Amino acid sequence: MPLVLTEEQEMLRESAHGFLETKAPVSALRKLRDAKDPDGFSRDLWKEMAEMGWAGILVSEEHGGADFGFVGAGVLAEEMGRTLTASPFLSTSILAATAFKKIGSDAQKQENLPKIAGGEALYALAVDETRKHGPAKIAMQAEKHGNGFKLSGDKTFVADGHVADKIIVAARSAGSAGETDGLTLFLVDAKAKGVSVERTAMIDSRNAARITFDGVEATGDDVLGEVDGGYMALEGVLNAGRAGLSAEMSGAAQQAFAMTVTYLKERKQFGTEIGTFQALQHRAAHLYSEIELVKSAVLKALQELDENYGMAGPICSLAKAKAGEVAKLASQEAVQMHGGIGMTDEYDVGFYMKRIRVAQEMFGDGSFHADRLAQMRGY
Amino acid sequence: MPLVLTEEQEMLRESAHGFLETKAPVSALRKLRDAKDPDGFSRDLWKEMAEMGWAGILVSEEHGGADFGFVGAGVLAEEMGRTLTASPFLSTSILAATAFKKIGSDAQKQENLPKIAGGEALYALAVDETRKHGPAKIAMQAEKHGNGFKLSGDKTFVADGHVADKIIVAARSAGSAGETDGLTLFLVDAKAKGVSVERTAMIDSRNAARITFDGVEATGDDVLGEVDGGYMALEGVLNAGRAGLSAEMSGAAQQAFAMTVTYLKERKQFGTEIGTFQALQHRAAHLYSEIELVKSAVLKALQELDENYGMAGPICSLAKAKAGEVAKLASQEAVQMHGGIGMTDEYDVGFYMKRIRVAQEMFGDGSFHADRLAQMRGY
Amino acid sequence: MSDLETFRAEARQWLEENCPEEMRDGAAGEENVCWGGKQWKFQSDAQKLWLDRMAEKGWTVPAWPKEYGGGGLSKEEVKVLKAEMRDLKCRSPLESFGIWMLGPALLKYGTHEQKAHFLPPIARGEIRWCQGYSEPNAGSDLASLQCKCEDKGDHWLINGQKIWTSYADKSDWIFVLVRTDPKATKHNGISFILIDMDQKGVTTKPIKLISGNSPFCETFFDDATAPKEYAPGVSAIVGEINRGWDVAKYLLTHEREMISGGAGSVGNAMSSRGMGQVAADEVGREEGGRLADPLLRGKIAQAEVDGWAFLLTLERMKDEAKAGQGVGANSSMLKYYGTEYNKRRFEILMDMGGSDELEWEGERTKDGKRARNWLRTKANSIEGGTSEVQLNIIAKRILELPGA
Amino acid sequence: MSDLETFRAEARQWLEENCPEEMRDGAAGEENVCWGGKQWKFQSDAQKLWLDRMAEKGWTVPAWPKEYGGGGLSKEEVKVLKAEMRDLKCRSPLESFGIWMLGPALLKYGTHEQKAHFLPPIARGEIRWCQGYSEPNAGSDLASLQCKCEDKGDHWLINGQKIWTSYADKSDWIFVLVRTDPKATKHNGISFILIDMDQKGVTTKPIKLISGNSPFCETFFDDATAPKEYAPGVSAIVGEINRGWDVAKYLLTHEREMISGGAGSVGNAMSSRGMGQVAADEVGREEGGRLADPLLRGKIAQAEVDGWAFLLTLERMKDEAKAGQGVGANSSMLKYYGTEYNKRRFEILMDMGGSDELEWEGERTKDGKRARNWLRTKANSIEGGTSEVQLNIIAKRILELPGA
Repeated sequence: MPLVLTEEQEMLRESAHGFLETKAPVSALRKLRDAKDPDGFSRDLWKEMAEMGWAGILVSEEHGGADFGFVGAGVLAEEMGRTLTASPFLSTSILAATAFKKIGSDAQKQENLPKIAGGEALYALAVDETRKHGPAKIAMQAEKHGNGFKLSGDKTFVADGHVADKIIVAARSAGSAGETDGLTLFLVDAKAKGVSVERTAMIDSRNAARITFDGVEATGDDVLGEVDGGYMALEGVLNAGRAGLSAEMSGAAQQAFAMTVTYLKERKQFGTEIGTFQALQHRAAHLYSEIELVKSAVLKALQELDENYGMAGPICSLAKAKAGEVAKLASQEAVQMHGGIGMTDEYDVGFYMKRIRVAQEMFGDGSFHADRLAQMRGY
Repeated sequence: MPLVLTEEQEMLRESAHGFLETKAPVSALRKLRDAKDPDGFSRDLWKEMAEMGWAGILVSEEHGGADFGFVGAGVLAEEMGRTLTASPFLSTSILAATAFKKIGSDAQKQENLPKIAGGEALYALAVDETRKHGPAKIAMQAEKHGNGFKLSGDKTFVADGHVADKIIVAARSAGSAGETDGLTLFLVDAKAKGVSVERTAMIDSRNAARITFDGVEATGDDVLGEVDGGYMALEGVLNAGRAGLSAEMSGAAQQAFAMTVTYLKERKQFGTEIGTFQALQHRAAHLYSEIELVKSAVLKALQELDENYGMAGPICSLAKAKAGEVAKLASQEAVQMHGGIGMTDEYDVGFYMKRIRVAQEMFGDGSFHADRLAQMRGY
Repeated sequence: MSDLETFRAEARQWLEENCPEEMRDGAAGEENVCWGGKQWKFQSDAQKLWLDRMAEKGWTVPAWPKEYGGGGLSKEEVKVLKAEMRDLKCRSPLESFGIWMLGPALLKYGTHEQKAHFLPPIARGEIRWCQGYSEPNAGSDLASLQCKCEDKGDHWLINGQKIWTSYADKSDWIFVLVRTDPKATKHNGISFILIDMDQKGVTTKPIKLISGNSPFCETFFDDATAPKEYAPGVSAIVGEINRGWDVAKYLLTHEREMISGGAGSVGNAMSSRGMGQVAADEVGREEGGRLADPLLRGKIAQAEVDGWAFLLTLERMKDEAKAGQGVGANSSMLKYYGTEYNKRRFEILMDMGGSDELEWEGERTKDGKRARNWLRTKANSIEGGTSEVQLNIIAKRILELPGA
Repeated sequence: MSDLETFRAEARQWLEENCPEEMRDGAAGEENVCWGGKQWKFQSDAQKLWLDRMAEKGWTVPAWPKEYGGGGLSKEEVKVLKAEMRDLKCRSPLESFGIWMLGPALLKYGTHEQKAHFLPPIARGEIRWCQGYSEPNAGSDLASLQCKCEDKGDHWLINGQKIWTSYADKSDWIFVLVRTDPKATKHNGISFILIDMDQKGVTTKPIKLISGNSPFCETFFDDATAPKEYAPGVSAIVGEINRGWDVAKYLLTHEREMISGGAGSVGNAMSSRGMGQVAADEVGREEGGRLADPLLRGKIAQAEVDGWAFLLTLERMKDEAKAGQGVGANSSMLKYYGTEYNKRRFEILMDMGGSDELEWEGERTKDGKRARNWLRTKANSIEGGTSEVQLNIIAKRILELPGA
């Protein structure tokens, strides 16, 4: 598969680009933030996205989706990264859709995928319990209880957990924290008894949640995939999320860089455009190169998820590590090269810096994924 | 103690500077190399240095030395670094002198320190057995044998081992590789039965040796310091060596940088001195800053060795880590900014790159020492 | 007993007797600083008492001459006084841009009449000053400033805009760089003028930073005025007319030195509880005791190498200055390295903080304190001369590279 | 069967029948390359036989037109041929600057007569060419070259010096950039001329690099000559007189693309046995299997992230080019990143090699092979346009920054 977008994917990008620039520019996020919107995104916009087939971008046509695959989802994520569009796209349309598609039972697919595609229900994935990502660290208990389970434990950094109707949660049905064996995924109703959701307003003006499960009952039907064997299934879903976040960061980095280059051409100091200063030129040229590397790694990760889902772990780690580091650099250079104005809330550059910080942390930062690659490569 | 040289130390520096520029410039090293000199340094020059009190710079006046302390020794090492002077200064005047001074018996001091000060005997310290430094990794056996020991094992990267009259060697009289307990230091005659020395010509046109000990007999009188308790004693000597190497690298980095700045002012491209290009200016200014940090760390390490010898481990690690990394950067920038001419053997810059590579590797590179600092600081 | 020891004993006794108990909590927090000025609301009677007592002794500005409201102390005595205050955990009685910036400028460039008129109210905390330097179109290129100041016979007429005027909305007076000769070449034609902000022609507007609120304002001058003389011999302009750039340069160097000297944040980083231990507490350890995140550990270890070496460099530069050695332009090097290091340190602190430190609101993170501090550090390498400007200065003044 | 598959089958059969066994060792080592030329000593009869047979078929330069000694193959056929040769482990029959550089230049800028005269001997390995571009005072600023070429009626008179002429001492002819109009502005007045080195006026002197010996020479022209025409219609000058800069630019881009495309060394780095595993073998592992040197491990992990992403970028750029997308100036980006990465990789290889790889002589290190390779990589970011020049090109052509 050549490392370029197909014509169809290119068209998707162009239409997404146009739509988001009009309907969901950075100013929309700013407005949500300033209004202290409790959802943190526009439900109307989400409805429109669903109508365009974005919510179900990964969902097969049989379940009412557009079935564009991970490359298509990545194209959307990248464009949303450019405009910093707030939406439940990652949690519902990438994470949950992947989970149901890859490990859901027929009944679960039937029940949930059409709702995703239709924008009718919102989902969240609850994995982490500590400040740093690490699925093997999961300690939350799924105690056997009659025919079912009782779930108890605390989850943090659950993206869109504050609005989710259903929560996919990873808990330990066997073994102990640190082990990969013994994890099980459950689908839990957010309103179920024992579930308490605390919205956490994050630095990027998006929202996550800390969720406490206090003896929440789950039946066998609520299990997603295999009991005790959820680690690899979870990894698959996380990889999709990592690739999606990488695509988003790629878009954010490209946009922050584009704003910087424009500024370099316009801003005058010492009687000339600051873009004439060679030290800034070289830093910009270096950053350009780094962003090109990000684009390659991200596209390859998305393609691999489409073609070779079970083997996509390493390339998704690559994309997440590289995109995270470069996007951070892009946002730092953007602020520094803009100077004082880049530090003001009035200017958009800071929004990029904040979103990138959150996105690079979610599901493993650069250190996590470089370390993981080293382990995979046997050293 | 203020972080500046005393008047006396400043005078030492000036006289060393003048002497070395005349007697031991880089061209002298080049000549030794091209002549394939088997010693790799000039014995006549060493005699002169001894006469000036350099060989015995650490040796107390009672033993015929100049007793200038570690700061004095570092001043000389730094100046030798500027001119890449080849001499047994590190091995004999820093490592061996420190060893005798700090852990030698009265008899050993009486016997060896005057010889060091007089330039009459050469010494070498044999520590490492593998490609990467690590005293705890020592596996060489010191088997109890009657009242004495039988030494068996292989040492590598023994600076000046090819010319040493006596070798201070660290071997394991108890415990096993990986443990810090159980090491003992011995003073062995290079001509003793069972010692075989292979000269290794190094990339910096200096020489080291691989030394094999095959059942070499040592008596109790040959033990330096305590039996089985040699690790901390060895660490002390190594710290002195690390500080000395750091001072040498500081000098080498400063000189390579000075050559680069001069070249930036002279070389013309595109109708102007290349020093007018802002990208090069900023890189040079950054390197200037880094070198200033090196100078501070090195001076503090030398002062600490003088004032607080037993506690100097962390600061010596700092100096070695910082000096090694910055000196590498200085040599890399020197070659790159000189362009093609910097790649030619005819030009001196390559000599600096090579010497710095060796010096930063000896007794632990940047990774080793940063890791060691992290351990010392409890993480 | 030497004179200095006598002074120490006396100072200590006076402090013990006069510093109210509440002012001896060593509180360094920004929220406890007394800034003075007409708008100032004292947080407690003790705060007012402490200011009044110290001002009376001249010890709010102990190094200034007594005739201008200072303590007339020698450098050594000032050091002793500060040491004793630290020892007794006395709060600073007063901080202000008048003390830090305008005072030094007036002491160097002002006339006796100007000093006598303006300095005592600063020392007593009665008048709060702010600084009007930057303009929206003159960032790093400060000398290209456009704020216009016209000679109207008995008064000056000022029109223009300043940006990054810290606490302008809380200040009474402002010292401003203005262009008095629009025809002169860039660095000429600039004057340093003192303006009373209590007039219709001066308005301010706060600037919100990416980290949330900020002390910064925009300040607008619309037909603002200043008399030629505030009192006989008390010119509104400090130094010569059209030679204000000299005053500005002096204050910029002064500011850079304060920032690089105050790179004490780096010092905190290398204090007993370093980044590595904080990380170990937050992220956890592997068996064997090493930080659980091996690549993060490497980043921290390398940063601590640089941080420690930088601290030693601050120490060395101080010692060199004392010994009469050293290079003046090294303040640029310290400013550059210190601020870049501080940014790097906060990147690492955010790395180790993970998702816990990404919450912008709420008790747990004290409303995102670490994140806001992290964002705030991004300005370190912009304010007081960007890193790029510092590197230019090093290239020019220290390395003497051509065309720099 | 498609035409291409027919071609594949035929090519394979021919190769199987005609490639001598000794030439099927897939030996890629530099020491096994056949360079051709008048001074060439074949290493074996098989090497000569293989060259002759391939030259006869035109397959030393399979894409060149048949009339000029090439194979006349289409792009797709060339790919198939290379694939079959790789599959059978056939050595390349001939490599040379004539094939890589002069050939493409002549094919694009030469006349029919020039092509017919010069290309076939290149294809047959009879004439070895070298390249005379750089001069001691014109490094990155190539266009400031001074080598003088005067019109003497029936011949050209050349005086000047070239540097970095690879293998000049082993070559027969040289293609040279010379100044034919000293009065023209810098980029004008340059011509691209072909000179027979077998004359008194041309001498060469090898350059020793910091890594030891090197293929590079200095080449001196002292009243060297070239006739106006080597044969009827065969001008010594390629392209128009005084328009040689066009040819030079074309070849520089071509060279950059070769270098960045040949960033295969990065590919090797990411092949099955990566740096990390080499390091584990050399440095050892901790219990648990991680590399024994934790900070080195982190450096390698981060480098492998960049190396892999770079490889994918090479792939993507190729695919974009195929799809008719892509930015031409990206060859500068690839050249910049690839060479800088290669330097970094060798720094790490030296780190992991430790003292064992610091021996300059002796069997153990094959006379310091890794160290010499490490030193050699330092030229990567200088030759073929420095990293700084590539960054300038990116800033100018891709980012379109002002004044770049």
